[in-house]
Amino acid sequence: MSSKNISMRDALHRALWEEMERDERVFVMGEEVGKWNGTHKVTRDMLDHFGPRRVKDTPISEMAIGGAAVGAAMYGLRPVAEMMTINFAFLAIDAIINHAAKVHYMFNGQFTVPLVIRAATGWGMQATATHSHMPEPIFAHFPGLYVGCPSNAGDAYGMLKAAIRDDNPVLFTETIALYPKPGPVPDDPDYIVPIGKADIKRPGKDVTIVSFARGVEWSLKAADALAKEGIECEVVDLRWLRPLDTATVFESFRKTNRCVIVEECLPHYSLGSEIAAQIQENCFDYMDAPIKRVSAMDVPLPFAKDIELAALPDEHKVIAAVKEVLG
Amino acid sequence: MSSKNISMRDALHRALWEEMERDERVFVMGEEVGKWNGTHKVTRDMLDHFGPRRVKDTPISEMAIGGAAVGAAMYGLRPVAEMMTINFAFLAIDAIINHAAKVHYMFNGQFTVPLVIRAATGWGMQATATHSHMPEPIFAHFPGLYVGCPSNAGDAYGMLKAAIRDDNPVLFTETIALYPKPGPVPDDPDYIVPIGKADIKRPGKDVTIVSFARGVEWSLKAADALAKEGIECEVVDLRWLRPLDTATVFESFRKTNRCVIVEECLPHYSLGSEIAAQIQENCFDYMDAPIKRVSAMDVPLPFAKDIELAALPDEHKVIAAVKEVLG
Amino acid sequence: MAALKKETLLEWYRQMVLIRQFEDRCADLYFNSKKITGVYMHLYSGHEAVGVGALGALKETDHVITAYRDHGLALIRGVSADAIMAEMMGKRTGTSGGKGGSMHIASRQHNFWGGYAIVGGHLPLATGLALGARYNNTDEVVVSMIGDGATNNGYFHEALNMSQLWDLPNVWIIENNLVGMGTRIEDSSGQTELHKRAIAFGMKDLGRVDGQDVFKMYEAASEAVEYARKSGPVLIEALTYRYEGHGVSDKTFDKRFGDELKAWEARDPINILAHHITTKYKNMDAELEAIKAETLKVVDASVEFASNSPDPDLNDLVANVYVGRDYDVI
Amino acid sequence: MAALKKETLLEWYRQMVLIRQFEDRCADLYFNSKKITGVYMHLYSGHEAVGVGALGALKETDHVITAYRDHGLALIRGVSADAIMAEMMGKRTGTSGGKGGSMHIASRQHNFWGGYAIVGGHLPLATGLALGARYNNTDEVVVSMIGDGATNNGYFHEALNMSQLWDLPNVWIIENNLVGMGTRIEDSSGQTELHKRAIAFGMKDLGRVDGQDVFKMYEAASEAVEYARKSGPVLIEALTYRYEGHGVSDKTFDKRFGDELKAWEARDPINILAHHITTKYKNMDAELEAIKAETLKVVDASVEFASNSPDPDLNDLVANVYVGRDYDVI
Ligand SMILES: Cc1ncc(C[n+]2csc(CCOP(=O)(O)OP(=O)(O)O)c2C)c(N)n1
Ligand SMILES: Cc1ncc(C[n+]2csc(CCOP(=O)(O)OP(=O)(O)O)c2C)c(N)n1
Ligand SMILES: [Mg+2]
Ligand SMILES: [Mg+2]
Repeated sequence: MSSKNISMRDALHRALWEEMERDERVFVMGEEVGKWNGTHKVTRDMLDHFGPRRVKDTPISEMAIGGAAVGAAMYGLRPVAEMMTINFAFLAIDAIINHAAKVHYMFNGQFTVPLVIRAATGWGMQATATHSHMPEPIFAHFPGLYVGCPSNAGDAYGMLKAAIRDDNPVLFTETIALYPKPGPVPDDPDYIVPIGKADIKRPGKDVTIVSFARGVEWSLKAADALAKEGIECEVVDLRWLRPLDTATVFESFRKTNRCVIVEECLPHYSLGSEIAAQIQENCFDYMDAPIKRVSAMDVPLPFAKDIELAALPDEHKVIAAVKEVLG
Repeated sequence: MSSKNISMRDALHRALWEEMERDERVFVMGEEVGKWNGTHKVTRDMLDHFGPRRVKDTPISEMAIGGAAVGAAMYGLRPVAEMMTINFAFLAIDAIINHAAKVHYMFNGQFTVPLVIRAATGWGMQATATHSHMPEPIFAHFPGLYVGCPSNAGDAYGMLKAAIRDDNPVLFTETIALYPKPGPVPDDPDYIVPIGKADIKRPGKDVTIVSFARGVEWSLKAADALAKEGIECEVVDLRWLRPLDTATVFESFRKTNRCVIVEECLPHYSLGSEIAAQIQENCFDYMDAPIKRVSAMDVPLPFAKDIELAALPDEHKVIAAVKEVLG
Repeated sequence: MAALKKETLLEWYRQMVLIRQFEDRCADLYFNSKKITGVYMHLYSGHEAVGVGALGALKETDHVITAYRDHGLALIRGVSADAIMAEMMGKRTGTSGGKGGSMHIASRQHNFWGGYAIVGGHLPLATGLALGARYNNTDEVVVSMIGDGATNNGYFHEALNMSQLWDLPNVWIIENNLVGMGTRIEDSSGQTELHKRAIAFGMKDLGRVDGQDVFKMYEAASEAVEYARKSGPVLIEALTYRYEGHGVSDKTFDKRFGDELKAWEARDPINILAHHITTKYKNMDAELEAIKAETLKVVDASVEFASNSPDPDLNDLVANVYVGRDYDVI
Repeated sequence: MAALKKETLLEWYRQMVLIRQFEDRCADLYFNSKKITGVYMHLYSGHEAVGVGALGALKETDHVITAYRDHGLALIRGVSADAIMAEMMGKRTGTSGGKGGSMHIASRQHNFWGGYAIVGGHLPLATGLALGARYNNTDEVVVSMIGDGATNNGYFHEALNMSQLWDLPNVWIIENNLVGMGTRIEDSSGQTELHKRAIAFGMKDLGRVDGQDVFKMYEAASEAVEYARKSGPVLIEALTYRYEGHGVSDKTFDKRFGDELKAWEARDPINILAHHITTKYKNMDAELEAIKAETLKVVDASVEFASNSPDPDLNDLVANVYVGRDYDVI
């Protein structure tokens, strides 16, 4: 398939734009999505092009953004609501987990909630403690919701389309540090990355590295470096934290027998916990070494640059962990 | 130490009452804590006895209950704020994780937040999807907060006292189904169950069962039944989900080499995930079998009684899991 | 207000009596025969005129959404008593297949968008429904009931403000029964004239209405609905009273508010309407009695229906977690 | 209003000039020398009279809390420019040891309870502080600044209502600079006269005040503080203007609001005060120039101090996660 090299920001912009062209029920709402062109410019020019009916600037009212998006979705529209950053989604978490995720079940299928909640995520920009969360695992804790977190432009394009076209509510998070990074994006406006399908970003036989979002970048860098030492890492990009594609993870692990999980999230009750637990439960006889987790340090994030970066995972920490599991 | 057999409800009531008598800075606020005597009657008679200065009924304003409690704690009071049920704490999660848990760090120790947030938790009463959460693990995901969840009257007494006397914010959850259950409570008003200390509720050599709150009851029942078949389970009651007493868990596991984790929570990104991940990481050479998790089913909770109970863990599911790990 | 037909008055009477009987029966089934179980059930008794008057101003294509005190509104919307009672008992034939219970009665087909148990949580949903109605260029309006206690929640502020900004067809009706659980409005709202909160949003304020009098309610709601259909959102405060405890767990209500309850019962909404009918038309007593007998049969039949309905099974437990995905439960 | 002493006016002038210079320097350090880094920095330029007039009405024992646009208020409270600048640069000598950054300046010792970056999040904290002040039977009041955009958040509604219910000594001051990020008040608030939101809480409304004129601000704040000290909460809306973009990421501000900015600069708060001083007293030009020179030295020195301060280290990274617990980092 032919493709173009564009940034993840542009890939998201294009996906959203095309879906709005394709389906009149799709519309955008959120803080600064219109006149300001979006805090991260994913919705740029959309107000001009689609007009205020379909591009709705909102007040600073996360509870109402979340809840109104649920109501509009129940009515039959297909809202793409932007939370500006995932940090502000805590104010909408009740609307997300109690209503977006439960309305279909609680009323026995009478209503559906075809809703995408987009939010920028991640840290490493001195954004400080309240503005540096990557709490996707706590949203993925709850059934009824899907959680997607792309690691690159092409996936972002296909995953956002999948999310918008799906009839379930999806929390879709976009790592801020990845927005400017270019990557090939297929020229096909119907290119879809299926919900719940992981992707092997690099094949290898010695160690499985399971990651998502920015962790994939660190993992691939580590894999490159390790390859020079003759260590072949298989890098699995989960892409979705819910549903989890454990089949792909298990298959890889049964081949490599060793695993490192890399996440930008806090360590406890997190992605690494879940994956490690599932692997030991399902692939016990294949385990040649304990599974290691590379996570953010278990602290609120400080402002000062160097110590913030010290708390963040990176390829060096991944390399060290891989060497540890290789013994 | 002499003790009396009282319900967990009464133990909490007594602990809170005594702490209010002991320290004038301690006060209670929340929905229906005063005139109504508390939704779960833990604060009964307190308004009459301590008066409206120290027992404050609030509007249905969880964001403000959470935030005002943080402010009062920063000022130097020691609020015990009641969230009625943990389900409503989602509306206060921003105040809890962004302010209660981070203010001490973010301002470099200038402020402390000696705050206890009490909330009834758990399910199995046909309370339905939005009112049947046990999301303690997602709160325990964040550093800066302690999370305590007693399994019986005596622990509830000593843990609530520990929480109130500590200078850190504590989320303290009380399983509704346990409120009426009696147990021995020491006659010592300074009886403290230290924060972060697990407890072996039953010693055993064959399998370690790690649990907390109501899970301990199921675990002990299962252990009793299994003992009749000659299987000796060691039941570890974590008591605190943060900080996690992994030392006690590891020590037990290194003895039994097998483990089942029992939680009333949803399964993904949860307590079982974290404990299983930590054990395989730290006790790999002691693992004789995969660690199993017994959790609630991964569904929103329905109203109808039988299917709700089918989704809940119980001693039979624990017994089955123990037999599985014994091979 | 255009003159009301006799049939309309009788239909209102039928609805109000049906609600009262239905709620009384629910209490009986909960406290006595224990055919209804669980910890939450909130009755609409006392509020009948608010719901009947307000929803009487709607077209079928309009929408209704509310909190957990929802049985009465569902009945007014025409949802069958059978299906509601079956839901109360957690049966598969219930409005929500037994998965929602008392607090989550809904019927998509009747544009009754459900009861919601998180206080204030349904208010932005109402904003969203109204957005949908406007987006699709319909003339539909969305009526949302709001408890007095719920007006102190952040959801109320954000949802109403947003509806005003976007000129949405929302009719916001505060059912002010003076109390939320055990907390009186003086103890929960700095502003006890709740309709005045409209000014915080620059919203049209239709003031305080006597919620015991179905005519007053109907009149106010008609004005509100017309305004919302053409222009934008509007707020009404209906004064009413909760005849029973907050929910089934509230055992001390009588003691706490006994005298006040008596005073309100003296202005019972059903009696007010009955009095109006019997004053206006001659020899109506028998007809009213006949209506009562008929609605009682409806209630009896609903218990029969619900009792004989099947329970949901394990397939139901895992159904509808997601749309279009067979659900693996671990 | 009691007659103001000349020293008071000069002190106000000093504060306002210091803020303006400090903020200009921050911009320079961010955009040019890149000594200040990160993604968030919000300047107080244009708002000086609001802060100086309002905080001028306070005693040292009173309390102040605000959002992320906090440098100016910290300076007014007497926090040293050195410590603030060091915080801007993330240094260990900063007010928050370099862990808070621009948005989280605080000084317990000055009863300056900090800047907070979650919009509206500090408002219930202010309610709680005022509760503490009342609980301990002090005469302290708590001044909280609120952005116009923040008034649309649930926090605003819940926090102000609670303060009214409990008659707390809260002075709520809306700094209405007409915009939150890029959203104009007409696009964010159904009610654009924001002070009128007081009626939703039955709260004393002190109306709209000219926030460019430090005398008007001081007068209104004095009345508010006196009222809060004796009776309960009060709301003021101060009209003002943001001279710079929302924060450092806002590059298009000039284009969007260029003409309006010019109109507001014509009513610059520092000029208004300077004009008053030079009109009232003779030959003040040299004195005002001297003040400017002095404050510039303070700013210069703060940059010097901050630049030469040590960075926090890994021990700082793990310190103060919990009180009194050595923290294990996994
Ligand atoms: C967010 C939230 N907080 C608390 C509760 C518990 N609760 C259920 S109903 C209720 C009182 C509501 O009162 P009101 O809004 O006046 O409605 P009414 O019951 O009088 O109809 C409370 C506090 C809840 N369900 N949701
Ligand atoms: C809860 C939340 N939502 C969104 C943001 C992003 N944000 C930061 S400042 C701001 C605008 C606030 O405007 P206003 O309250 O008027 O204050 P001003 O910046 O004008 O001083 C927004 C939307 C945030 N920090 N917190
Ligand atoms: Mg009420
Ligand atoms: Mg503003």
